[in-house]
Amino acid sequence: MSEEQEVVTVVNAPVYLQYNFTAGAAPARFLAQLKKGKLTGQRRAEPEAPVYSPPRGSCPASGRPTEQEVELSDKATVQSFTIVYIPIPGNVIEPPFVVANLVADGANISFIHLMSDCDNSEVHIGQRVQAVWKPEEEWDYSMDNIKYFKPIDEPDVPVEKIGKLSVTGQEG
Amino acid sequence: MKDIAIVAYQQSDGVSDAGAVNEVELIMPVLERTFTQARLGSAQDVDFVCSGSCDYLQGAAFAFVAGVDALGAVPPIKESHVEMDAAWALYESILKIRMGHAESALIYGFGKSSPGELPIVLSQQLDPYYLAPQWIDSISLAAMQARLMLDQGLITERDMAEVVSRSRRNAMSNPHAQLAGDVSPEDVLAQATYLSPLRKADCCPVSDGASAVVIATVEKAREWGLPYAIISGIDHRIETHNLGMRDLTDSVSTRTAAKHAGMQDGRVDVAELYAPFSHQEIILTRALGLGAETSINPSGGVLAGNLMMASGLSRIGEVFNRIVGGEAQRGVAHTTSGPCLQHNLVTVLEKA
Amino acid sequence: MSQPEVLNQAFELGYTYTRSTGPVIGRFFTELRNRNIVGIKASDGRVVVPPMEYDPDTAEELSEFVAVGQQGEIVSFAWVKEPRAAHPMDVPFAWAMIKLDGADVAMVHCVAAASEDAIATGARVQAVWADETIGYITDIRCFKLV
Amino acid sequence: MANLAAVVGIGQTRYTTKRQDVSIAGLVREAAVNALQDADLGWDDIDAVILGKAPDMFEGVIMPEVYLTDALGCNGKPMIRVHTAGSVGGSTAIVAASHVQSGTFKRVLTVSFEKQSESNAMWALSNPQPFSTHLNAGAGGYFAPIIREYMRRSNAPKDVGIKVAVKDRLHGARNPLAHLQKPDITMQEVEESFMLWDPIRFLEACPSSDGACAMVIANEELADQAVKQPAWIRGVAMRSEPTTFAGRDEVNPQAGRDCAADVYKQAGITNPRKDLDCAEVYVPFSWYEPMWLENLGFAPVGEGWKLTMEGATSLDEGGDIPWNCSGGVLSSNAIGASGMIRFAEAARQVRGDAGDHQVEGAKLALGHAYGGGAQFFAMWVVGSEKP
Repeated sequence: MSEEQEVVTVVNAPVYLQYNFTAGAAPARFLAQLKKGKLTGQRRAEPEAPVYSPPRGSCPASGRPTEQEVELSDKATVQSFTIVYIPIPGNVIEPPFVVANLVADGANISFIHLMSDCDNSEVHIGQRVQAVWKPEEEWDYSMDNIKYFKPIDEPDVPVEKIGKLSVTGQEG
Repeated sequence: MKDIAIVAYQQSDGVSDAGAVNEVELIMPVLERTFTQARLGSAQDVDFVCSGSCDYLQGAAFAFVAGVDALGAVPPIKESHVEMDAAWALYESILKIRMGHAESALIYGFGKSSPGELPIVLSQQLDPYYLAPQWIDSISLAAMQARLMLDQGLITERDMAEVVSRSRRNAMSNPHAQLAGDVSPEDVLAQATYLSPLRKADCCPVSDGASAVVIATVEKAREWGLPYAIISGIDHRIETHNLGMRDLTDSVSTRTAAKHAGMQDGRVDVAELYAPFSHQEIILTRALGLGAETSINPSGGVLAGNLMMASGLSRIGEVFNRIVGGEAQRGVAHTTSGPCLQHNLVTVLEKA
Repeated sequence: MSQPEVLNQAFELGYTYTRSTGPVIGRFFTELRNRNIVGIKASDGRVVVPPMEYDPDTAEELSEFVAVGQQGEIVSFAWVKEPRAAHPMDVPFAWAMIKLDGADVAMVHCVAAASEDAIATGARVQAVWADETIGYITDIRCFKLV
Repeated sequence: MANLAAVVGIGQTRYTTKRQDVSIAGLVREAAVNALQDADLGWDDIDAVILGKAPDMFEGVIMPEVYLTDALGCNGKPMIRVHTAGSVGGSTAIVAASHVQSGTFKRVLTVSFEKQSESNAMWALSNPQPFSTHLNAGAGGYFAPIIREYMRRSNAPKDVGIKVAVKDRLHGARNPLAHLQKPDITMQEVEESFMLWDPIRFLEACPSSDGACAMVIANEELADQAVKQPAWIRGVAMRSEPTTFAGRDEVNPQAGRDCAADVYKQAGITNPRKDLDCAEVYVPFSWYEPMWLENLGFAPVGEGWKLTMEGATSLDEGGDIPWNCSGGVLSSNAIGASGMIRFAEAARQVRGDAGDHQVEGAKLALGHAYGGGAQFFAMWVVGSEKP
């Protein structure tokens, strides 16, 4: 049978839609501070309320808005991590690379970011890390202003303390 | 079956672009007002929560997951979601109460349509082989439906303009309306056509927003001491997806749903119809057999603001408002989904 | 608390989906590639174009293909003054419900016309084929008035 | 209280990487027709259809019920579409059951599906959003750190995940519908399969499948007249919690524990390991078996892995509480359908209709699904006897 006579069984359907995404108010505040090189979190306007970073608009446990901004340290603790061996579609990072759940000092929730400048086999829960920032002239409204986190020479944080450090880190 | 009542309804202002507000930030203020109205502390104080949203409005998968962050769902709650207008979330909640697994429920719907090109986004809900690849926008489909009616002498352009005029004038007393004003049918007819035979005024605007409703068994509503309206019937029906095989000048599924919801069992003082296009309000009015005794779309309807995924729930809420406000004894709310009124839900509400 | 700025960024949500057609849609597309149009007979005898896989009334599988004409009549139309970027034409055109000769159910497709005045309900139209047909709905580039 | 309801028909497609011989409608239809045939019913016997699937972006069809109306014989009937992320198949079954348990309908059809091959599951899940770090390495990248934390807490041996991966594939080899057919799989093969998201290896992760699953659910009167043994619904429960919040236990989520407690209470279960005969539990990554054994109360916290290692969950090893006899999500993962497959396979067991993966004499079974960041849970218990 010639190619022309073959029955159609599969078709390609391009579905491309254009959007103009707008960051929410809480994320926009967070991103504006990041552009200035500051890592912040937010919480309900109550002294003991948990600090979220990045903030998404609500304190999810209570469903209340996070109206108070808190400056965080760019030091963090490894809450957990994975070593990724497959490429992320559309991302230039070459595997294997470490994606870690990190809690910044002063925050009560983890975010994910890259870890680098480290031996992948030595990454561990409780490890102390610090942000490595891009040059200031490249800062944008983006968490990518932090290139990655690298290990620092500080004692590990006991598991029960992870996510509970103050902005001054283990000293506080 | 248990009598179920609506005890609270809130909606955000319809706005064409909510700007720097994400889904959670859109939902939270509406829920807060709803909880205040129902004298509840949070979603923890109802037995079930159900929402309606659509990922493609904003172009991100799992839109509803963000919604959960607005609920205070710690400790965990009984919660579900439909990728439909939240009126169907209300339907799911009613079944949950009828089966005895809940005595009360919070329902909310939300949509931020402004980031995308809504009429084109909606083209992708059509047949994925024959229609979606042609990118036939939702307004064009409605325009063909309107022309069928005009050609057959079922309506005139003036009839359509009168629908618009009444919507704009009614919307003047709706604080959440996006489009309102003292607009006459002549003013509308003076407009050029937009997507002929439709004028821009014949089409609902694109809106960002959210709405929420609290329902409960009548016993619970009484216990809470809240004014309420009874949901005396609810039913929904869908039709074939082939537009060419439907009588687009009629809404058979609306009529069937109304019959099963028991609409015909009494006088209808008020009707809130989800008609995104002026001629569709006429189709629905006729399909439901509504006459002069019925006040149609006193809120202005969705021509005054169309909160995708919430507008259907809002129609139910608006009828609730008329009943607890003493303006009506009995009313009907209609919700639609799909192109040219393919899927329709009818709710009948009565004074307690 | 810092002031929120409105941060906007355009993005494209896009994938090219690989759709398997199954026998009914596949047959229709195969015929389109050969510049033929076929419909299918519904349980009530009506000829439906494009062919549906399942009958709306009985829910039964449909399988009786019927060749239909490449000309037909406009049942209704919408005049697109300002085409959208996604639309198949960049000059004003019409979307129309078209009942092809030999078919009983109208299909939706675009119609090229010089102006709104040139087109009307009841007007006769003819399929215009794409330069290269690949076995897809867009093989019918549009319909033109005859 | 709730009216009695039972599963009287079950239909599935085979699960495979690409079902290129059918349209989306054809795929969904196949499961639906199989369910109707199993129940010896026709389209006119169905009062309403309840459809479930995961995000619309997998197929790029928005609100697909609008298009699937005719394939599912819905013209003129009620049709509703549920979406609760990965738990959706389970949630859909529960919503379908509520149509009958509420006394509103006599008999309904529920269908869930995914035709992931139309797109690519990982792309849809890792669609880069503006202003966010694009490190979303798919579901595995999300769950791997949680598994790592479980390993730390439990001190489980490193090969627990490998054992589950083998066990579920051996189960899957008994199920002709299962996507992966690996009757000769070994621990060594799993261990040597390449690492995806450390500690998750390729063979410790679920495949990506096309497929659909359907059930007919009827009220007591009609179920009593059913042609085959009905699976009586003995309890249904759903729970949700936010994806993330300070102090959240991601390893052993409260929502899962609460949901299990709720469904057990309804079904009169006090000791799930003893009272249930088998369970179909949503385990997309092998380590989730020990984690859910604990979360669902089959083992004390920190000891779920012991059941796995003892063979308690293995049909081949004659375990006392076989899990995922169908092969589970590790053998077939048509995302939107995966939860419903768990629910349907639990029902097949108590109907005595599970073929080569039948647990002999099974009378009471658990169906479980979870979704999102292990935050949405749906469960049901079905039994061979009326409650």
